[in-house]
Amino acid sequence: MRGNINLKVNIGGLELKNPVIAASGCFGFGREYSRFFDLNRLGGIAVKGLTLLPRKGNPPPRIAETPSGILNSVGLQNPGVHAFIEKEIPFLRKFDTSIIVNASGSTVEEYEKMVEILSDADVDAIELNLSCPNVKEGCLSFGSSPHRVREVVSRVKKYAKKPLIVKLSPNVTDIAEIAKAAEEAGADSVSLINTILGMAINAKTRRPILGNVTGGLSGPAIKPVALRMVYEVSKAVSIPVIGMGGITNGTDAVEFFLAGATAVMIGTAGFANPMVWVETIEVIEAYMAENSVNSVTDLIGGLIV
Amino acid sequence: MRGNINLKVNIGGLELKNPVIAASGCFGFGREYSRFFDLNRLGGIAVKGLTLLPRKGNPPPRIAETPSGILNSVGLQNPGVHAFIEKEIPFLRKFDTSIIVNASGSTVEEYEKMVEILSDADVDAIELNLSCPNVKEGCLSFGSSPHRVREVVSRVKKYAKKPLIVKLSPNVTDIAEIAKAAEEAGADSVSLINTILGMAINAKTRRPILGNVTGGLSGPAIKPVALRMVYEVSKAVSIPVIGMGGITNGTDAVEFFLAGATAVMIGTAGFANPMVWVETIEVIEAYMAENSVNSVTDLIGGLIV
Amino acid sequence: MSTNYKIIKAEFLNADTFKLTVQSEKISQKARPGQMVHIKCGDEGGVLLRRPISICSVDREKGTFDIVIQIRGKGTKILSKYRAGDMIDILGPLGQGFSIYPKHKKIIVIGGGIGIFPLLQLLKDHPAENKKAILGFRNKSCVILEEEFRKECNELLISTDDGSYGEKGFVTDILKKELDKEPADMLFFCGPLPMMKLGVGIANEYNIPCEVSMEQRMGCGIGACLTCVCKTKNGDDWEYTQVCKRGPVFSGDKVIFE
Amino acid sequence: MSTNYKIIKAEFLNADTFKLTVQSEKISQKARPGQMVHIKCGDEGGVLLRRPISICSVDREKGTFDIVIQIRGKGTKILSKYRAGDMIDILGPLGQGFSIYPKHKKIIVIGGGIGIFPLLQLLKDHPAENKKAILGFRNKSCVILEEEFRKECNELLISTDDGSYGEKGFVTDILKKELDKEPADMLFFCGPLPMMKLGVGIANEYNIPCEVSMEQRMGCGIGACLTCVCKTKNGDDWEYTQVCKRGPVFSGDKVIFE
Ligand SMILES: Cc1cc2nc3c(=O)[nH]c(=O)nc-3n(C[C@H](O)[C@H](O)[C@H](O)COP(=O)(O)OP(=O)(O)OC[C@H]3O[C@@H](n4cnc5c(N)ncnc54)[C@H](O)[C@@H]3O)c2cc1C
Ligand SMILES: Cc1cc2nc3c(=O)[nH]c(=O)nc-3n(C[C@H](O)[C@H](O)[C@H](O)COP(=O)(O)OP(=O)(O)OC[C@H]3O[C@@H](n4cnc5c(N)ncnc54)[C@H](O)[C@@H]3O)c2cc1C
Ligand SMILES: Cc1cc2nc3c(=O)[nH]c(=O)nc-3n(C[C@H](O)[C@H](O)[C@H](O)COP(=O)(O)O)c2cc1C
Ligand SMILES: Cc1cc2nc3c(=O)[nH]c(=O)nc-3n(C[C@H](O)[C@H](O)[C@H](O)COP(=O)(O)O)c2cc1C
Ligand code: FES
Ligand code: FES
Repeated sequence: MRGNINLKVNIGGLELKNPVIAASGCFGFGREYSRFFDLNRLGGIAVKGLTLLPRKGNPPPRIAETPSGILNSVGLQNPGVHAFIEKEIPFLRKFDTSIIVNASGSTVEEYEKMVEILSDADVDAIELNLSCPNVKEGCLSFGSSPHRVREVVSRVKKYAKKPLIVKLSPNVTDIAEIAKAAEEAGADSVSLINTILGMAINAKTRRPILGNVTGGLSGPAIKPVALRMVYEVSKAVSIPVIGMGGITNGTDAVEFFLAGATAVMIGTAGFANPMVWVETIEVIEAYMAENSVNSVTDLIGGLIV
Repeated sequence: MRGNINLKVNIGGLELKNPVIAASGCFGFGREYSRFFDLNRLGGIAVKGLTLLPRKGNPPPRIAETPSGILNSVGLQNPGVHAFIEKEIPFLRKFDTSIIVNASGSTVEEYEKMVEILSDADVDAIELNLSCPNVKEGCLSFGSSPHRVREVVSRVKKYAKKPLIVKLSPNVTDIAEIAKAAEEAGADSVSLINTILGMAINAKTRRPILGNVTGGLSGPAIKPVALRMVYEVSKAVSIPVIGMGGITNGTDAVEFFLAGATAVMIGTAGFANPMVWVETIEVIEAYMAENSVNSVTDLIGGLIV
Repeated sequence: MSTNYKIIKAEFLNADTFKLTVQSEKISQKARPGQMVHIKCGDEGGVLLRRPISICSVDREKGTFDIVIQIRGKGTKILSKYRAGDMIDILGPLGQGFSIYPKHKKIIVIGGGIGIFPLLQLLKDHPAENKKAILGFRNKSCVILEEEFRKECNELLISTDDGSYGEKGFVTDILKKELDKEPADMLFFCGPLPMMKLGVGIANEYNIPCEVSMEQRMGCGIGACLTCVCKTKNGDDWEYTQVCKRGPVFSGDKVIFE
Repeated sequence: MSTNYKIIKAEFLNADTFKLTVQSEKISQKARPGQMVHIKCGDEGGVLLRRPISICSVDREKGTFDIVIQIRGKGTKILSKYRAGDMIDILGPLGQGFSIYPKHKKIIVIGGGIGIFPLLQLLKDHPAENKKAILGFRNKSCVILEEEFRKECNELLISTDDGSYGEKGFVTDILKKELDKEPADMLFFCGPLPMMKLGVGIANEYNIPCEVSMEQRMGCGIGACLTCVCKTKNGDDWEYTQVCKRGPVFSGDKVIFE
């Protein structure tokens, strides 16, 4: 880190040493990427989305390439929250980086239970996934109406002893309204956007490319939509916003800060460039040095309109 | 056209000689592209979005390039419906292609008035734009709730003496529900998708690139979202669906037919390739010949899931 | 309708500016000074939108034309990799060029940065007896096409922002000094907006007709999408007008600079 | 961590298949037969995802390795334009390779189409005394690497779908005939799913251990995103397993073919 440049941010009680986080589902539990770079570099890691019980996930193919984007339909394959606590936390705790646990449920009770369990685990924050488009039961349906968001967030809040991040779906008419509902119900911050529901077809075989027919769109293609939503949400709420969607470099990250994000997550871009998280931090620093910005917090919401 | 290949489609009473239509807003009133190819080749032309009175539109810049897409914020600049009828219809009528008038209003009364006027004009169909993201008053807000869609469609329907196409916005939680409301209220068909609301920022100047701050995303980037929505809507309604969003060639068009579209519109792709409409028709024909499909209607909804 | 033409020559004029000579009977014959072309950058892997570029000069005998391009971003970067022999996808000539009135005896063209390019062919085609060019550049290393311009005018004045070559200062200051010495029949401006705004002010002050070449982000490039507008006068009112079709060259008193 | 390596040689083997020889001390030393690399196709204008490609052979002395690629779509098209001297961005070696048991005296490798490539280095590295290869191709013009394979095995049997070269028919039919003549200690399959499914059936029938190399669309290529799964047995249950990390080579009795 350069001498007088301050990259620290506080996301509703979650202190990060820098504002670059690996997005959930794209970074596993960190083991694989630890071969490529020192995980200590990261502001935080949002682990693969967990559920109470293990999930097998959706049938393959689970990924399709689209113009400047990808569709995925993993469907929350995961070993369950208990296996995570037992096998993955000890590994992740070796690094000086925040552990953010992405949690999904198919009933409000499951969400409550997950938050209760995770509140006693050695993690730094809980990211409530109300927005996964790839599982039939619940999840997305929880995130698509303000009153359901209010319900689930206020109920899990009672069990939350860690900062509670609510992850929002872009597949809604008015994301700012949903964010406000989350805030009112006690969310400490919101993260957005999850993937946009999409589909790919092979004209030759006349079949969908994904085994699950539809999937979630991520990558540079969705960046303009993500930026707009971060802008709308950050104007509507006073809790911090974590921005994501198509970020591939530090300049993209700065755009999200200017739009109102306090931190960013990066997912898809890591598939092409496993060093993207580290390089993004470096470019943010260079941008700040060049523009005489001392603290990254000075960029937040700095868009001149 | 090849010997035994039938490209004719019927979209809720609107007969097209082939299923390729120029999308509204990307083709002006046809004059400019008539320098590049014979407009007789087209199935139809959806003209630039009209309003009752002339509109100046939004301040420039009105376009930004994004990964595999563009944002536009034209804001319905147009000469008004009367000038269109007087000056543009006579030109367009010289060609053997269907004229589809894209109509917007900021009140229900304006929509009624537009449909009344256009029903007596020499045009083939009216496309009710309930989905323009670039004007502050009305339009998008009409298209984002089922009951408002039901209201405006049922009220204009009384004045409609031409096939009524309702153009849907993708910026909603459940587009199928909106399409059903349009169908119930009397729409003869639906067209989708209009642009997805987005934003672009220049990190150097810290300003939005568009004069209007936000704009509508179109082009290949949105194709997966458009395909998914066409698929959802065509399963939910029994009126024909016109599909669009990121189509750049005949293979893309075939994908939309398979997902359930009876015809397609192409907009953005014409900016890079002014011959895209003609080439798309040719590739559709070639695909049909190769796959022994006699009528393009045999492809509609033909996805094998 | 093929829009693919062969590049005859590709050369860099300085570190970030290059010239492409393109074979096209059609464009070289039809192009009027000030008109533009709309260029596809790369094929599938390229950028989505075409890029508007002014026609810098034409060789009507050889059936070729030149464009000069400065690398600014992705699209121009891709174009900078084209080599002689490559094909390039170009729509054009497009838009309205500069007005050439045979009765004009003395004209001055005023250009800044990448705005100088369309002025070269204007000088070539204009029949005036006395043609002056005032060109402004960032600094000495940015100065290009000096010889080409010198050949086509009676007097060439160059200024740089930092005084590292020619005079130090703004082209508009030089223009004023020149007009104080001797009037002109018409002025032609192409360059950054603030320069053109000042220029139109000077033209008004000295009561000389002028034209400006506008820049704007473009979609179709042919007038169909209404994305490339600038504000223009319309009687007592104003309107947004397509730069690609009704411009890029406008009469100086038509444009509303804000 | 640099992942850019120099291409030493690039040559087409037939109309749509080409071989790249890449300089990489690391990959050539570490790679085991059956492992893959994950390749970025083009830079900014390229495709978003990397493409998984098997390592075809390595030269541990020279510190180079070969990959052979068939043009299928956008990504492989871009790769086909790389030339000697170009740099290429490669992650690898990745995944689990074939199992080499020194006690095995007789092995047969069975490959179809692009599935033949990883089998070459397997033959090179396997210490068995009797190594047989059965390779299937669409037709005569698709037959490649024949000499390379012949050199590395005791017997090479080639079949084509249309009989235009070698035997007509499926590699699995030939395999059965061979096994009827003489048993084998282990079988290695790589090719289209139906072929591998049949192959595993035959292996079970003759009670011979076998391995298969699976294909799946991939994201990260290193095990983190869970997009590249295939169905595998897990005790009495089943699970989805990452092809990139726990494969591409699996024991034949581990995979559930549907
Ligand atoms: C009428 C006209 C004539 C021009 N003539 C020349 C010329 O002769 N030589 C030359 O070097 N440049 C010229 N320009 C500017 C040139 O079009 C831009 O520098 C170029 O589009 C930048 O593209 P890029 O991909 O390198 O930059 P990016 O920043 O990557 O481009 C992103 C988008 O913004 C648009 N854009 C960026 N800058 C400009 C700009 N200044 N004007 C219009 N659109 C812009 C691009 O077209 C593209 O759509 C002209 C512009 C116009 C409007
Ligand atoms: C473990 C493994 C080893 C392979 N080894 C080789 C090899 O040695 N030589 C060779 O020519 N090919 C090999 N392939 C297949 C090769 O990866 C695909 O042909 C290639 O990805 C197609 O990319 P494209 O851009 O040309 O096609 P496109 O159809 O444009 O690709 C679109 C997307 O689909 C994916 N995709 C398409 N076909 C396949 C496929 N068959 N398997 C996996 N993903 C696919 C691409 O990776 C990409 O993400 C291997 C695949 C796997 C999984
Ligand atoms: C393969 C894949 C798996 C994902 N899994 C999850 C998940 O388990 N939980 C979650 O909240 N988001 C998940 N996401 C969404 C990402 O965290 C992120 O919101 C989205 O991809 C947009 O960011 P990006 O464009 O940088 O990838 C997943 C995305 C991808 C591509
Ligand atoms: C510059 C521009 C202007 C547009 N104007 C209109 C319009 O006036 N009315 C309308 O219904 N849609 C309008 N659209 C939306 C298109 O008709 C179409 O729905 C959208 O662009 C998606 O298709 P595409 O990706 O093929 O462009 C406009 C799109 C663009 C790019
Ligand atoms: S760029 Fe389309 S109207 Fe000018
Ligand atoms: S490709 Fe990401 S886990 Fe295999």
